Formats: sequence, structure tokens, C-alpha cells
Amino acid sequence: DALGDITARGTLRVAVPQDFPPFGSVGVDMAPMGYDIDMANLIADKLGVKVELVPVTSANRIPYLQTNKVDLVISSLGKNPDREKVIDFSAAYAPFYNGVFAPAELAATKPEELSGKMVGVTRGAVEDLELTKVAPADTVIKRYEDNNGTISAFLSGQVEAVATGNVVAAAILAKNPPKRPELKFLIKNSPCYIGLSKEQPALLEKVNGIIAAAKADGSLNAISQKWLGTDLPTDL
Amino acid sequence: MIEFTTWDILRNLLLATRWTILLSLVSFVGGGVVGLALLFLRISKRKSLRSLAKYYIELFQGTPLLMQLFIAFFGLGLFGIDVPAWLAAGLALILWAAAFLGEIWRGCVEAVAKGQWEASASLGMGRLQQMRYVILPQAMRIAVAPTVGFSVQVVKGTALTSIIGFVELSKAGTVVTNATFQPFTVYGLVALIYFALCWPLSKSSQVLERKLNVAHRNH
Amino acid sequence: MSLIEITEVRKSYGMNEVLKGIDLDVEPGEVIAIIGKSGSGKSTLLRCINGLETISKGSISVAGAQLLDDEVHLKALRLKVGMIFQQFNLFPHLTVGGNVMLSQMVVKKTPKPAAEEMARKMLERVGLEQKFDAYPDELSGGQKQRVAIARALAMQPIALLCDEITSALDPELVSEVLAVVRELAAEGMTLLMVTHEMKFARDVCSRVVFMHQGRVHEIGAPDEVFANPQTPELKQFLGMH
Amino acid sequence: MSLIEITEVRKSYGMNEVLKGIDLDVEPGEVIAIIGKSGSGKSTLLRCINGLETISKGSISVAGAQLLDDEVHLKALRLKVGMIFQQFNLFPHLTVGGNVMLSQMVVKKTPKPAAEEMARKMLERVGLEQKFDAYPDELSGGQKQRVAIARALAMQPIALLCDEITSALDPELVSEVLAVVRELAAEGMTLLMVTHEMKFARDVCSRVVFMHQGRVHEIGAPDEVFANPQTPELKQFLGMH
Amino acid sequence: MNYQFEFGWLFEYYPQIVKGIAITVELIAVGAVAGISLGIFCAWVRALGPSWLKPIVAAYVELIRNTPFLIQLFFIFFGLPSLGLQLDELQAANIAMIVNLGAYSCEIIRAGIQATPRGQFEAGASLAMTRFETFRHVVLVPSLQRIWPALSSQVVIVMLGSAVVSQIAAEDLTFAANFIQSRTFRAFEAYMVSTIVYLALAILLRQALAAVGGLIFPRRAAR
Ligand SMILES: Nc1ncnc2c1ncn2[C@@H]1O[C@H](COP(=O)(O)OP(=O)(O)OP(=O)(O)O)[C@@H](O)[C@H]1O
Ligand SMILES: Nc1ncnc2c1ncn2[C@@H]1O[C@H](COP(=O)(O)OP(=O)(O)OP(=O)(O)O)[C@@H](O)[C@H]1O
Ligand SMILES: [Mg+2]
Ligand SMILES: [Mg+2]
Repeated sequence: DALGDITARGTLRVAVPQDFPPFGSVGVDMAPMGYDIDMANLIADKLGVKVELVPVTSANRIPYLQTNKVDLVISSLGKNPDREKVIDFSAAYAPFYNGVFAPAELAATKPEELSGKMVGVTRGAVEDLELTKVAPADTVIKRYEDNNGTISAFLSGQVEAVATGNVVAAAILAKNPPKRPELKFLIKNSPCYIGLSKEQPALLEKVNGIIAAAKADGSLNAISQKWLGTDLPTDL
Repeated sequence: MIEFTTWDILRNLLLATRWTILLSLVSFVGGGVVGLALLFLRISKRKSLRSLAKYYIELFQGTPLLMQLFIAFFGLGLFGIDVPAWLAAGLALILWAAAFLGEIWRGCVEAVAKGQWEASASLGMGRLQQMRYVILPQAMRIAVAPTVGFSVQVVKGTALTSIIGFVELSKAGTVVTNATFQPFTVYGLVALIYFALCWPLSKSSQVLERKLNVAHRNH
Repeated sequence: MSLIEITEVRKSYGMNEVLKGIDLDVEPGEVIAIIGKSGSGKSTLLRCINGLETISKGSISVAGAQLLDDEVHLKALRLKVGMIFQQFNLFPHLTVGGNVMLSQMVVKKTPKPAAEEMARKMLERVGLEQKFDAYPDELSGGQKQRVAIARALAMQPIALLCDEITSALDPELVSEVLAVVRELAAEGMTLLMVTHEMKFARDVCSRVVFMHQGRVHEIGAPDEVFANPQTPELKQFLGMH
Repeated sequence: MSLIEITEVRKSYGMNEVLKGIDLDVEPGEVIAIIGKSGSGKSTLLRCINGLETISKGSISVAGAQLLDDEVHLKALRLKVGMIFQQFNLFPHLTVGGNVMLSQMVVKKTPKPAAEEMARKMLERVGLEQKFDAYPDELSGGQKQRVAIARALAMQPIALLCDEITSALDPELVSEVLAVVRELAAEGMTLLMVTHEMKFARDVCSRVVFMHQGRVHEIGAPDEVFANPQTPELKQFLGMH
Repeated sequence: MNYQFEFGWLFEYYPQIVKGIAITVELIAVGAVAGISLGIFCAWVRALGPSWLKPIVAAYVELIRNTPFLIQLFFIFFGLPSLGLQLDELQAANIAMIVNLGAYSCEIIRAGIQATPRGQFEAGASLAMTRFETFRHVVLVPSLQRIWPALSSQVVIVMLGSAVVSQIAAEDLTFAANFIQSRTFRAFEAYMVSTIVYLALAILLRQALAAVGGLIFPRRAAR
């Protein structure tokens, strides 16, 4: 069983993003840092094991789990029924509001107004699935391999708008990029969950316990303050 | 927020280049070993072994390296084999390089005059002895230039491992681009580093080829 | 029992029958010249005796052992019968000494010093002891062929097969190679040689085999065969020279 | 004014002066044979006249126009002077007809039907009208050379340069090519030909030029030159034949 | 192994695959035609062209041959916009493939040109053709014929290399596999199907190129 393996091994292997600030990005020393990384550390800490961070992309994080390359996916993973068929989800550990972002000059206040526009999104992410549902048929959706691609495409003007998390856009804005992603409208409130392999009740229970405890003792809120600059929403 | 200086960019890219070099070496050496085995199969007396090698080569030369990487990475896991990115990358590159090296070397072995096989046979040597003492030493001379030439393809092939998440030079390039918003500079530098790795190899391959053609001496 | 017994040997390439039933017995110490037009199957016959080609029918035995097509038997055969080629086929990456030592060390597992001693002795025999450390491409054609002979001799065969060993040589170099062969013959080596050197065949050989269209067309002592050819084909062939 | 005026022409390859001051005037309709030992500069002279080599000193003019080393002048010159080579140099990827039509269409912009008509006429002239659709590798050497002649003629040159055009041919094919040249001469074409066919030179040519060490050593009517050579060099050269 | 293979998704997603194949085929068709044309031009420059152009073409060829296609692609797609040159992903992919094949085929074709007997150039010249006309009408076709097998292999290699254009969201065959994988989580099956399709495409492409060779080279011209 997975929990047994982890304790036996003494390390917790966690899939984390490195292209998705503020959840995961790199510092000048190329070391991963962000909300998800802190979360991974917190869980490993509570399990009493070392953490091994495995950088993944949105597109490949679920195969990582399916092929048992990692124990947990803490990679701003959103929940939907398709995914629930193949993996299990913990309780939510972070808030996430998907929205469509674009420079000031692009006018769009609701999905219908994306008609004819070119929108970049990361393939396989919740934004991709949601946007595909709500956008009009003549919206051109460009699906990039990873968030690096999506963000680069937006910043280099290859797409007019991107669909991503509000905090992601905020993190980009904070770095004063050449193109400023401003929120046009939200498409989904899709909190982040930790992904686990199916049928590992012991591990799931343990992780949920840790999340609940972290919510209760304020350590999760501290992470939120550090990376998102706000308190955790109460409904999480 | 942290600011990257150009030096930070370059330093991080160069650090990642270590992986590119290591991965290239592993693929090239591993590919060489497997390629040698393929070569022996390819020129074996048994038809079944020959076709086995032929289909292997056909398969690996006929499908994208990228797909081979994907399958090594995601596929092997399904068989319960735990493959970290570096292992999948190394494995796929080794198998891929072996297909090309095996084929290059077969050409070189076939370029050795038929009389050499006959003379060594009539001296009582077995097939392996013929290969070991007579054919390979001559084929190796012919093989040096194209083999060095192919090493350039290997170095460039390692760039694809970025797509299965292995952080070598190319992946570092995308990650740094996203932390700096300077794609032109970053990809320009990445290209220059690759050029600095590959160009000496291609140049020496050309020089070797010319040398061997001009001085057609055999020792 | 003869040293080499060739019985009813046939060899085809695809539909093309190149040897059409060859019978030939060679006694120890005999020197046999094989002559005949281009394409008559002379090389093919030698190559079959050495196992470089597999025969389609018939049998070949050397010193009582059958020629069979597996590595063990082939190796045993080739230890008894050496072969020398028109194109020398020296190993270009080895020195002259290395050429002569290689198969002793690899095939017979002779230790290096013994192999070297043997190599020097054989090179001396062909008059090339001073070329021990030269590479093949530093030698003239005649010297190359003498090295090839030394290389074959170093394996101490009981018979030697020579396929037009002087045909690739400039005329002035032919005699130095033939001198070596003549000496071998005098020392009692069994020799089967395809040759166009009629004078040499007449002087040195004990028997002459005339091949024609894959058959042994005439056979006999050189005096008979050359002075008194029986068939119009041999007459015509000799008339060409 | 002569058709071709060669004045004080010198040509060096590096330090090696191959033509050492050649003077030669060719009148319209003349047929000139150039003879001489190998290496005496015969080919080089022809190649200079055609602008395939640039001359180091002196001048060459054809029909009044100077030979200058730029594409416009060279093109004008080569439209006047055709050249035929020892090695035929047919274009292997084109049919015989294509070979003869190509330069008309490319250089002169002749429309295809007119070019084809001309090609057929010229091929008829060399007796190969039935080979229009054959490819060069289906022809004998003599046929190839006749196609090369037709190809040069199709450009309607006022003079033809021929460099040993029969030397690469088997003896039995030489006469079919010479017959074509003989006819051209009879029709009044100006011809400069390097040749080893002394009998042909004697029969057909109006003048013979003997070159020796990069100079015109003797020149004159064939009867004089062949019957009564003045210099020991020419005597020796003719003695060779 | 407790993994259950499942290919049911093929029915739902086959339009994606068909579209992916169409784009891959479009990429290689355009890439081959334009890339080989570019290669011919560059080979002409390097073998016979004006000397001021030679170093430029040489630098281009060396640069492309010694950097990964993926990086060239990123440079064109993400990098060039900061110089004001905005290309969509298909244009970028097309250009990257043309530029890539151009450099490789340049070297291959140049070898073919250099193997042309001197007499062919001289025969062209003596028929009053300019150097360029001689190249165009006399030298080119036999040169191409000489190196056609090598060139064909290179085209196949570039076709297989095109798999990375999915990285810039060009919806080629690999994109289709990745897309399906991200929706169905059937990574292994999706990649296997696309690998088989690539293999089939490679075999077909090889045959198509041989057929094209048969059309443009009517005879054993080269030697
Ligand atoms: N490997 C082969 N495959 C097919 N046919 C062959 C092969 N080797 C030889 N032959 C044919 O066998 C016939 C006899 O050839 P062989 O070389 O024995 O003749 P030869 O008497 O040695 O002639 P030469 O004097 O020219 O060496 C020839 O018709 C030849 O074409
Ligand atoms: N491209 C070249 N570079 C250097 N030297 C050359 C070149 N072409 C010819 N030569 C030299 O010029 C001299 C004259 O050569 P040319 O070909 O004109 O002689 P030729 O009279 O035609 O002889 P042949 O009867 O053998 O054809 C020779 O010494 C030759 O070596
Ligand atoms: Mg023979
Ligand atoms: Mg000449």
C-alpha cells in the first residue's frame, strides 16, 4: 500500500509545477518554489519523511501518478468527473479562480465576447476543459503543452488572451511583463486538490487529516498569505 | 519578485548543459554498445537474426524519437517498471541511437573488401575471430567520421527529453524564459550553447572524412 | 589413400552449374597445375576445396577427413589446407609480422614469442625477414604475395591452394614469387595451383589438369599434356599461348 | 579580315607556360588540322578560342568581335563557335532530341516547335534522325559523337572546334564520325580540329598546324607539311606514325 | 501488469487524429517542396554561386545543422515576435521545417553537384549557356538523381522530427496524441496509435519519394 511504501522509503515523491507561479516556479537558482512546494513540504513534514520534488507539466502530471512515478500530485490540480474516474482527490488545499485574461485594449466581459478571438490555454488543465465548454464555437483555442508555452505565447503576442488562474495572472503582472494580463471574467471557481492513486484509502485519509489540521492551526493560511497575499477563503 | 540578470540566465543554462552533456554521453556510449550488438545481428549468418535487426532498425528509424520517449516514459510504467525521467530519456535515446549507429556501422563493415573475409577464413578463423581481428579494425577506421557526425544528432536529440520533463538545456530554456520574459535572449543563448557543443563535432567529422579520403593509407 | 580426394563434385550458382562432376585425387607431395579458359570453374574448384563455397553434390576429403559445412569441421580443414589469392588479401591494418602471426595466435593459440619466431622463419623462407615491421602498403606486389605465402605457411598446412597468384603482378615481379613456389615444391609441399604460366607448369608440376566448362577435360603429366593434347579444346587453348 | 584571328596568345597555369605566343589566322571555310605531341598545348589552344580558358596575354577575335572574359561577350563568341569534345559530353538526362534542342531553347529562346524542327534536321544530317527519342546511354560511341556534332550544329555556328573527337571511339566507329566531318567540310564549314588521324588531315584539311611545346612549330598545306617536314621535331613526330 | 488496454476512445477522437495526420502531411509536403528548393538554391551558392553569398549560406547551414529543431522552432515562434515578426504556429512550423530541411538538403545536393563531370559544365558553356543556365538545365537534374536516396532519407527524418511542432500548439499528429491523452488519460494507447501512424507515414513517404524520383528522372542519368 502507498502509505506503507512511503514510510518504508522515507521519501514522499510529489509532482509539482515549475512553470506556474505562484504555485510553482523557479528562483534564480532554478530551485522550485511556491504554494504547491510549501504544501508538499508541509505534508512530508507531517508524515515524517523527506520530500522529493518532481517537476511536471499540466499535461503529464496525471500519467505520472498513473504510472506510479509519484505518490502525490500537488500541482494546482482541479477536480472534474473525468479525472475522478482515474485518480482520487484529497480535500481542497488552495483556492483557484479560473479566468480569461488579456491586455486592457481587448474588450470581453463574458465568454460570448471571445467570439473570433485567439485564446491560449494549457492543454489538459481545468481551464482547457472549462473554456472548451463555455467559449463560442468560433473562438480559436490554442492548447500548449505546458504553462511555459501558454505564458510565452501570451507574452510574445501569439495569442490575444489566456485562460488561467487569477493568482497566476497576478504573479505574472508582478514581474512587469511586456504584455499585462488583466482579468476579463472568471470562468470557474475550481479549488486545487491533491491527486492520489486510486484505492489508497490509508494515504488519502492521512493526507486529508493533514490538510484539515493545517487549516485548523493556521499553517495553510500562512502559506496562502505568503504566496497569494490573502487569507484562505472560508468556504474552502 | 526576483530579477534574473543575463548572467543568471547564462549560468542556469550552463548548469543545465551539464545534463545535456551527460545525457549525450550516456546515449552515445550506450547506443554504441547496443548498436554493436545490432551490427552483429545485422550481419549474422542466421536470416532470422538479420531480419530481427532489420525490423528493429526500421521501427526506430521510422518513428519519431519524441514518440519513443513518450512510450518509454509513460509506457514502461504500465508494466510496473518505475522509470524516472532521466532513465526513460537515457533508454529511449540509447535505443534510438543504436538503430542509427548499427546501420552506419553495417555500411562500414560492408565496405571492407570481401577478400579480407576470405583470407581470414582460409586461415582457419571463426566468424567472431574474423570480426574481432580483421574486419572491425578496418571498418573502425572508415566508421570514425560518420560516427562522430552522428554524435551531433545525439546531442540535438537530447533536446527532446525536455518534453518528458527532464531538465536539460532546452527545458531550462523554457523555464528560464518564463521566469524572465526574454524569449529572444534565452532561446538565442540556448541555440548558441548547442552550437558550441555540436559545431566542433561536425567540424571534426568533416576533417576526419577529408583526411581519410586524401591519405588513403591503411595504418 | 590420397591426400585430397575430390569425388563427383558439383557446384551450382542458382541455375548455373559451374562444376559438373569433378573427380581428382591428389597424392602427398604432388604439384598440380590447373589450367583452362576464363569461366571454366578453376577458381570455384579451389574455393570448394577450401570450403569458401559449399558444394552442391559429391564429396571432398582432405587427409581422410570429410569436408562438412560447420565451423568446427571447416576450421579443421583449413588448418590442413592453406590458400593464397590473386589479390594477396593481406590485412592492411597489421604489419607484415602481424599478418603472419595473427592466425597462429588467434586460431592455434600459439603464444606470442613462438608465433613471432615462426613468423620470422617463414618470412626468411620467402626472403622478406627484413620487412617484419613494414605495413602491406609499403610493399611491392611481389613482396605482398610472398608475405601471403609466408602467412599461409605459418599455419603449417599439408597442402596449399594457389589461385592465379601471379596474375595481379607486373611481369618483372612474377619470377620472384614463382621462385618461392618452386622452392616449396622442391621441399615436398603439396600444391594445387591455378596458373597461366605454362612454362612454370611444365617445369615444376607433376600433373596438369585442363578444365573446360566445369569438367576436368584432360589430365596428365605436363610433357604429355603440353606436347600431345588429345582434345581440340585443349589444342585451341594451348594455341592461344 | 580573317574569321578567327589569334594574335600573340599566351596561357600559363601557375608557373607553367603552356601556350608561348600563338599566332594563327583562319579564313572562312578553312579546315585546319592541329597536330602535335601530347602536352604540346593543342587542347589548351582550342579551349582558349572557345573561352573555356582565359588567356594570359594576346588577343583572340572571331568574326571581328574580341574575346573578352564576361558572360555577355563569351555568350556572343560561343554562339559563333561551337565545340565538340573527345568525351562527347552529352546530357545524360535528356533524349537525343532534348540534347539538340536544349541550347536553342535556352540560349536563343527558339520556340519548341522550331527547335524540334532544327533538331530533326541536324540529326538527319548526321544520319541519326531515327534516334530522336533515345537516351545517350542507349547509343554507341560513334552515335554519341554524331549527336554531339548535331547539337553543336543546331546553334548554327560559323566555325567548329573539334578536340580529338574520334580518340575515345573504337576503331570501327571512327569512320562514321569522320564521314560526317568530311561532309561538313565539303559544305564550307570552318573547322579547327585537333586530330591524330593523319590520313584524314591530309585528305580533308586545307592547312595543318604542328604544335610543339606551346608554339606553332610548322604550318602549311598538308602536302607540304607531311611530305616535306622542315624541322626535326615534326619529322620525329610524323615518324611515329 | 494490471493495466487494461482500451481503445474505445478511438471512435470519439478519430477526427482529431485525422486532422493531426492532415497537418503533419501538410507540413512535410510544404516543407519538402520548399525545403528542397531552398536546398537547391543554397547548394548552387555553395558550389557555383557568387562568392559574397557563400559565407552567408555557409553560416546558415552550419547554424541550423548544429542546433536542435525544437530550439529553432521556439526561437521562431516565441523569440521572433520580440523583433516584431509574428507568425502563427503553422507558419512557424512550416518555416522551421523549410529552414531545417533547406540546410540539410543543401549539403546533400552540393555533394551531388560536385560529383558532376567537368565536361558537362564545359559542354553547357560551349553551347553558349551561361553558368546559371548550365546549372539549371544540365547539371541540376543528374545531380539530384545522384543523391535522391540520401535526400529522401533526410525528408523522412525531418517528417519524424516534425513531431515537436505540437510544442507550439500546432495541431499535428503528436498534438492529437497529446490532446487525447490529456482528455482520456490513455497515454500509452494514444502514443502507440500515433507511433504506428508515423511508421506508416514514413513508409508511404519513402515510397512517394521513390515514385517522384521515377517521374523526374526518366533514365539512369547519373554516374
Ligand atoms: N559468386 C558467384 N555467383 C554466381 N556465379 C559465379 C560466382 N562466382 C563464379 N561464378 C560463375 O562461375 C563460373 C566459373 O567461375 P570461376 O571464377 O570458377 O572461373 P575461372 O575458371 O576461375 O575463371 P578466371 O580464369 O576468369 O578466374 C563463371 O561462369 C562465373 O560467372
Ligand atoms: N587545368 C590545367 N591546370 C594545369 N595544367 C594544365 C591544365 N590543363 C592542361 N595543363 C597542362 O598544359 C599542358 C598542355 O596541355 P594540353 O591538354 O593542351 O595538351 P594536348 O596537346 O591537348 O595534349 P593531349 O594530346 O594529351 O590531349 C600540359 O602540360 C598539361 O599538363
Ligand atoms: Mg579464377
Ligand atoms: Mg588534348
